[in-house]
Amino acid sequence: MKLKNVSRYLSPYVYIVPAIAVFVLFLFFPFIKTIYLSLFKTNKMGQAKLFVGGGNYSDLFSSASFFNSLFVTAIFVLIVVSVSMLLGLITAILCNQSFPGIRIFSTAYALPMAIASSSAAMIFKIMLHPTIGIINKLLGLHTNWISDPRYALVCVALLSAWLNSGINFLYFSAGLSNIDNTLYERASVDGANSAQKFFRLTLPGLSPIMFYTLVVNIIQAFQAFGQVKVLTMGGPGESTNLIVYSIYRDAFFNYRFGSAAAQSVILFMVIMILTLCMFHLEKKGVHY
Amino acid sequence: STQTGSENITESQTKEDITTSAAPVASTTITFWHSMGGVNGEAINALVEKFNKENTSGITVEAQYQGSYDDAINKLKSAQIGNMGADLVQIYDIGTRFMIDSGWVIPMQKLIDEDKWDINQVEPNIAAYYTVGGTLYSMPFNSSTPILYYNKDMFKKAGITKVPDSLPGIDRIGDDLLKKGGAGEVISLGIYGWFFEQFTCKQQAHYADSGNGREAAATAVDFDKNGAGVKTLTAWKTLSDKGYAPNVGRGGDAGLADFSAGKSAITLGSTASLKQILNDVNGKFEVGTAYFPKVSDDDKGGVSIGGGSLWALNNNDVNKQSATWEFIKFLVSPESQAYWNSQTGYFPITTAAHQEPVFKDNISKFPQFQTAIDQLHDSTPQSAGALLSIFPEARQTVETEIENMINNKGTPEAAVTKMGESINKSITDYNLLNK
Amino acid sequence: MASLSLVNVCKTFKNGQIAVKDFNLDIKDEEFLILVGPSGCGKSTTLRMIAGLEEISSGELWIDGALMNLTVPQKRDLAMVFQSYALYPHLTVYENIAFSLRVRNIPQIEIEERVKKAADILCIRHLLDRKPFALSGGQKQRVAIGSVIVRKPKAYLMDEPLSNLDAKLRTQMRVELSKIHKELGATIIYVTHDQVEAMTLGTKIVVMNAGVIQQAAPPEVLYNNPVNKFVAGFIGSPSMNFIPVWVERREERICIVFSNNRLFLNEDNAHCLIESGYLGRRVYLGIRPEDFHETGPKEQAIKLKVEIKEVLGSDILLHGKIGGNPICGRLKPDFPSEAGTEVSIFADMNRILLFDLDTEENILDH
Amino acid sequence: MASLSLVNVCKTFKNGQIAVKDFNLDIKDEEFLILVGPSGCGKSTTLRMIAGLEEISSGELWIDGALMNLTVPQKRDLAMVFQSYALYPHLTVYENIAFSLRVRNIPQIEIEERVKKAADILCIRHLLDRKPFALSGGQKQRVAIGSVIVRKPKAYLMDEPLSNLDAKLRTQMRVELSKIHKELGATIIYVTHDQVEAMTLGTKIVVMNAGVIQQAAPPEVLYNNPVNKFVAGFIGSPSMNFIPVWVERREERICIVFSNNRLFLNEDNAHCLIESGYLGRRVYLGIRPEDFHETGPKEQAIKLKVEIKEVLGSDILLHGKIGGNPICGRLKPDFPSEAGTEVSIFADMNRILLFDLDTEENILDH
Amino acid sequence: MESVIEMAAKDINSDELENFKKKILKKALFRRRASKLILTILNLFVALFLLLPLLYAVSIAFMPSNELFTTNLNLIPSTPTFNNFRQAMAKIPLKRFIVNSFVVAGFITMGQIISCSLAAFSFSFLDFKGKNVLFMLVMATMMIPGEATIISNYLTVSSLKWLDTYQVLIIPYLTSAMGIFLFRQFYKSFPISLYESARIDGCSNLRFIYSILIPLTKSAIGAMAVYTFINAWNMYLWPLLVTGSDKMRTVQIGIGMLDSVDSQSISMMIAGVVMIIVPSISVFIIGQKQLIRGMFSGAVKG
Ligand SMILES: Nc1ncnc2c1ncn2[C@@H]1O[C@H](COP(=O)(O)OP(=O)(O)OP(=O)(O)O)[C@@H](O)[C@H]1O
Ligand SMILES: Nc1ncnc2c1ncn2[C@@H]1O[C@H](COP(=O)(O)OP(=O)(O)OP(=O)(O)O)[C@@H](O)[C@H]1O
Ligand SMILES: [Mg+2]
Ligand SMILES: [Mg+2]
Repeated sequence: MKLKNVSRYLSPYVYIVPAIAVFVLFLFFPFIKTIYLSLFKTNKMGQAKLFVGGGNYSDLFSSASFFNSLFVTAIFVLIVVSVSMLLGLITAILCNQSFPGIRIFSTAYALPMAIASSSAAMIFKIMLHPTIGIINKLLGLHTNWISDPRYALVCVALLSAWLNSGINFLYFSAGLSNIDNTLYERASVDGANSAQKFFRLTLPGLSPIMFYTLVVNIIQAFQAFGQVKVLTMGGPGESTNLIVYSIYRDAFFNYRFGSAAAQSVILFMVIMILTLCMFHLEKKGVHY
Repeated sequence: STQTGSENITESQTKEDITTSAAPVASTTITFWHSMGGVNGEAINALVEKFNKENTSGITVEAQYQGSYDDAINKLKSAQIGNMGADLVQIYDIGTRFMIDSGWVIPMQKLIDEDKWDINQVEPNIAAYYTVGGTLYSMPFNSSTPILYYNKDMFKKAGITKVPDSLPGIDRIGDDLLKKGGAGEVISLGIYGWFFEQFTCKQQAHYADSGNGREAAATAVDFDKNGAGVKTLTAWKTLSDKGYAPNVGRGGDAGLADFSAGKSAITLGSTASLKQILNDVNGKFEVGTAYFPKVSDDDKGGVSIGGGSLWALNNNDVNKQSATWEFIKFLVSPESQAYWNSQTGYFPITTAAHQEPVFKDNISKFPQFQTAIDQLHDSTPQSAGALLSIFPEARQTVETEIENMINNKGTPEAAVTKMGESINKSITDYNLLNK
Repeated sequence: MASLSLVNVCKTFKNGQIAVKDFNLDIKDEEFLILVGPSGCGKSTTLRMIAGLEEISSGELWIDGALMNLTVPQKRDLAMVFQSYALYPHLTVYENIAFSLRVRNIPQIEIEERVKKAADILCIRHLLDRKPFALSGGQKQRVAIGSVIVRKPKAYLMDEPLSNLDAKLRTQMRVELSKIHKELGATIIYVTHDQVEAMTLGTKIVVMNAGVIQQAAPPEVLYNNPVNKFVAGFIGSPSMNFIPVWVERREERICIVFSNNRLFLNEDNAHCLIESGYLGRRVYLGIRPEDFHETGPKEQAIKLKVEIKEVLGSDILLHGKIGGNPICGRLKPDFPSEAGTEVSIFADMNRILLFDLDTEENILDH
Repeated sequence: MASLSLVNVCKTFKNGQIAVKDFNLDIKDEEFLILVGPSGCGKSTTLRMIAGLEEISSGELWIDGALMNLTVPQKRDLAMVFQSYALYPHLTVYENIAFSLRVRNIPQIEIEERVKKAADILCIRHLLDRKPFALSGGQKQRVAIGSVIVRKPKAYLMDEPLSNLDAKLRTQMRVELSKIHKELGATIIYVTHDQVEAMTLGTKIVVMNAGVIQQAAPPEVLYNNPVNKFVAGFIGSPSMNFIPVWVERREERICIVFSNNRLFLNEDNAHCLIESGYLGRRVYLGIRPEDFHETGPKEQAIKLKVEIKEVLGSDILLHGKIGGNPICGRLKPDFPSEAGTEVSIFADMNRILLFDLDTEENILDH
Repeated sequence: MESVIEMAAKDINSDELENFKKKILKKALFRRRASKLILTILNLFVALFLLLPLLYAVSIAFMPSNELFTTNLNLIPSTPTFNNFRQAMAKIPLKRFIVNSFVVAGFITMGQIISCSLAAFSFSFLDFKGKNVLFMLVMATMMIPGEATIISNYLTVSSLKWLDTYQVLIIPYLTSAMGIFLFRQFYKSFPISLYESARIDGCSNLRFIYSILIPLTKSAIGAMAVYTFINAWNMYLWPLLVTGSDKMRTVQIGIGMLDSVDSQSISMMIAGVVMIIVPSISVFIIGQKQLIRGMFSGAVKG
């Protein structure tokens, strides 16, 4: 009897053990190390050398460059998330009804995800090139897309949005397929037109997955890296110096692991707070 | 990296001994990390294969691609902590100071001296870069200098016979090129830290203090104090303000596309890019080469080299050490270097290679390459260029500030000041933490 | 409200299943039409075709004189209670009921009023803030009804709307539906398995079997004068007893004969049988359980060995067999009978029915 | 099979809703227990607690002498038909029915045999290859029953398993369930709204209201001797008529008086009333509709103005009001009556019930 | 429908009626077809727009490089060539890389689906102490920037002597918070009565997961599998760091190997990119079958 109770008590944990084990070993443990490092100045090997306590943090908070990174990142995330979710949603809805060729189209919509961000950036780099780039040629412009601080961030953001739109399409499609068809039936008998069905049924029905997509998109946008590295390297000036790129630069380039670690921790905190806010909102807003 | 060499012994016993003074080394495998992709990687693999086949000492070299230069040095850092070492690594020019300070390496000089190898085989202007305090730390391998490429057709159309040798010179012919030559832009000048360094060299100024970082670890940059930086940027900005040198983006190859596409009349680029440029142009127009431009007409300096060199890592294994040395010797042999040059467009680092038929064939096929050789020979070891522990960061800073200057139309002085401040702070930090 | 007309309507599903065949029916304005039939006979499918949720395979659907075959559901202006409730899981009860009004942009105040009124009728006022998952089955069903009665559509379609309610509530709802029908002059098409609902609510009942209409008639006609054995057996609970009998002439009178029993027919029936030439042939005798009486003329007594006695409270049901045919009689609770004993019961000869042995059609015409 | 015992079981939902309160019940082995009560009274919740799907907020659940409060459902070895069917949408009917056998690793052959047998009982043999979406409501419900009757669990829990079936099929299923109960000696707990099912199937009926047991007794007891007005009104359809009346002594006899009517009680009842001191007080009179007769002693006649006449076929229902209380009488179809006319009907005085005005408890004890 | 056809059927004779009917049906049918056509055209536009970069990349891959470097409009190669592909194939052992990538991505995908569905099941169907805290911890792992952990992970695996093996590429990625989160969100709208029914049927949790939950959340699993696979396929930094030899290298590093400093052949690199996209597209096309509509229709009431 007692044994049975113990197993009953433990069984929920058994299901999460495989996941947690990997997390602990490869994420929590190293991240705690990172937090530790963020309290130090490091040598070129990335080893803690000089304890500075909050020194790295206060350095960051007095650095215009860091605030620029945060600001740029915020704008980047905003554009990426809104555009990619919109693209994903539009394409998912376009492919929600059956019509000839649907499989081809849905493949097309998901395709951007099949490309690694650095490969995609390579393609975009050529497309956006002011002289040989197809975009300028098609539009008859001579815009210097990625060397102009006005456009560079938008370009990187649109590239990322394009990349993410594929997986968002998949998520939304999967979400749509989860909505019970009889609800649509009832709604149409109730007199709801397509738009009303969309706003009153589809969107709420998608809300769990919408929430998921939002959270994941935000988190991933915050961590976008490959495209920046290939396309702009943080430039022009620091106009695309996203925080993750800045972390990368400090850690792997500038021999400042301490600062990079501190930025990682701050980034973590920022995302964490954002996510907590979203979960809080979910409890209120997301249905089911 | 644990492959045994036993098969290779039996196979190589029949082969002729090509390494002249080989101390017999019983079946050793060494690992060689490099950052050569594409055609370069192909050439390296061919050389390695040849060495593995032909050496009689039972040495097997395992060449491993480790990503870009940046990737490779980072991996080296983690590997040195984590003990998955290589025996020989290829590191870029700006990693030199870092490697010297790291304490992981066996100075090349030591191997050379032990073997009584004649160091004079190496081009002195190239060796100079890697020589600090009289010690050659690494063996130059893939070296290049920047040169000026120009569109001969456009020059002809514009009626220009003298290729400009300075930035003001370019400025002077700008209008002709645009109006008569039919150029879309005068010069596609990529925003590249290396070019900035070269412009400093050209002015015979130091980039950093402590003898350009060669007498001791630099404590600050010098270009902000000796005026070289401001001069460079002023000339650059003049071109840019006139619209002759529009912003084509960051990096050494940023300007090449416009040139290959026949839009810009002039571009600056590495000598190693020659083949690819010719390939991309593919006869659309004639490509000419000239010396890297001076900043003002009366500058007397030369250019310094860039590229990568080979570093022997200290793994406390005598066998591996001598095997590594054998392999290096093979790589820098005239034969190998001539082959290397013909395949990649990097300099042959030994003068003897110039005698190899392969080299001669190549230079007759690509006469433009002679410019590079001449330019190198016209330089002096004094132009060897700076060593700086935080060079990668410094370059980024320089590029960022140049970009800002061009885009935000700030003054050259302000840009140089900002560069100085920012780089100096990093140097100070670095020196403090890595005593 | 509206009149509907179905002409030769057929429905074949993708898997080849023919659910409705040659359905012809005129539903007049203000009619309360009841669809009944065995499980799987095509009632829901018919409703869904009218609503526009299933495509009509062939045939025509007219609503108020307009051909509606290809009109999308939201343009048909009908309201439907689904057999499966189909509540929106993310909306509260209030919003579920209000949904169809909201999509019509009806002013907030009016919505509130109508929803509250519907909720009162359905006794779910206290549940308005709940989400469907926190409702019991019957409560869900009432919400589904609520979302329909707030509207004033051309016609109401209701698919077993009261199946999960208790008897008392059901009676109450029945009265409310009846009121709505009368007050609004609503056209209602209503699927039910409940005989009482069918008999009391309907102005016309349609009996279906395997996708085919068997009879469409007012309740009393259906009950008293079913067109065939199927309808006769289907309507009425417990259902009618059937016994194959010989039609013979004995003692100068026409009688039906079966396993030791011999029942004399009344004049009208006898006449009718002779006229249509059934004398000497076999037919099915049909007697409803409630048409057995405890008393009667001795010579008409039918002996029944009681196998099971079911006590319903108001009545008792006696089950037994006659000549291998299961027989059920509904008698007064004080009728002395016990399982295992034999009782004499008497058929009301004025209420018997006779059916052709082959076509199973009703021979007599009351 | 098994015996169950619920001791002081309570259930409070997260939103504060108290669904079941102080539920005490012993369910003996082989019992066929029926749970009835108004919609939302806690029947399903009780079943779900027994099954282990809802946590028991307080109290104890014993199955075969073992405390089961915290046992996971799959270890309780019960079978349940859900009110909402809960079929697996991706499995065919066959696989749906076979599922519970498959998870027990029963040999293929035996599974096949049992599934086929169940399918035959339920008349869904031809549907075995279909997926649930291609079934009608009643067919789904039968599949849900099928997936339960293939098993031989400790007890069957059934939540309105026949609600979507037609009367005929329902009768048939009732018989089958009855058979299963007898043949397997199964313990069955059964929720239904159908009075006939409740009265014919159950060995014991539990009437619940608002989460509280009102009475647990065999069907006849419940019908004839309900403990209170609620039970009396709940059991029986149409439900019992209630009229507040005065208990008075007239002409040396005890009678009940209400709006111009005066009915004499029989000896037993009169005695009982006097004993318990109700003379001169007000009580509720309860008469079932079927306890009105067409004939009787003149002085006992009750005048009813017929407002609605419902023709059921076997009977008619007359609705009217007496002193503002709605009254329904069930009478023979040939009883001359028309909506709008006044009729005289007679209450069976041996079958009336009287309830305390405040506690609503039954005063008489038959 | 619309006012034109609001005429009573009885007002006209049968021929007219027939014609009239035909007309209406034709019109409605036409409207239906037209709306499908519009939908298709709309899709065509959106798809073209979204695919432009990819199509252009394919086009570049077939261009000799001198065609790329031109100021003229060069949407499609005028002298298409396989040369870029040939060169790319010659420079790197692409086949071996593809096999490696398949092995790694395949195992990671399977592992993630299993571990994530198990964990998500526990988080959404079971109740236990510390559930919310644990879930937030899991979520937190998503927010840790990869750059912040990679060095220390490198040290971990090298101390385990895993370098240059398959497991080092696979094991750290055997689970993902995103996957757990995704499944949890999907399970939220899963009809709970199916779980209950299965439990009463005597179904163990594991059995429930694999015979009910997984088949019914195919679309989510499909999306997740495709995503995981492609992500694993596209990993760069980690494989670069922990593998050394070509034996273990994956395709993305292969692409890197096409890039030569100082003499970059863009068209060849794009050819390489195109080549390694092909397998990932195939995976998607296979996985796509799982994204079918309408799983729950009619399974449960209300
Ligand atoms: N998950 C829940 N949360 C809160 N309240 C609930 C929940 N489920 C049921 N209830 C409420 O508990 C009460 C009892 O519900 P239950 O489902 O047991 O009723 P029932 O007797 O089965 O009714 P019905 O005959 O309508 O099915 C109802 O009032 C219902 O609204
Ligand atoms: N989508 C479908 N595909 C194939 N056959 C179907 C489909 N839906 C229903 N059917 C079949 O069509 C027939 C009619 O179904 P329908 O739902 O109309 O029955 P019903 O009369 O409503 O029955 P019930 O009283 O059981 O609800 C049934 O035999 C059913 O199995
Ligand atoms: Mg139905
Ligand atoms: Mg219930």
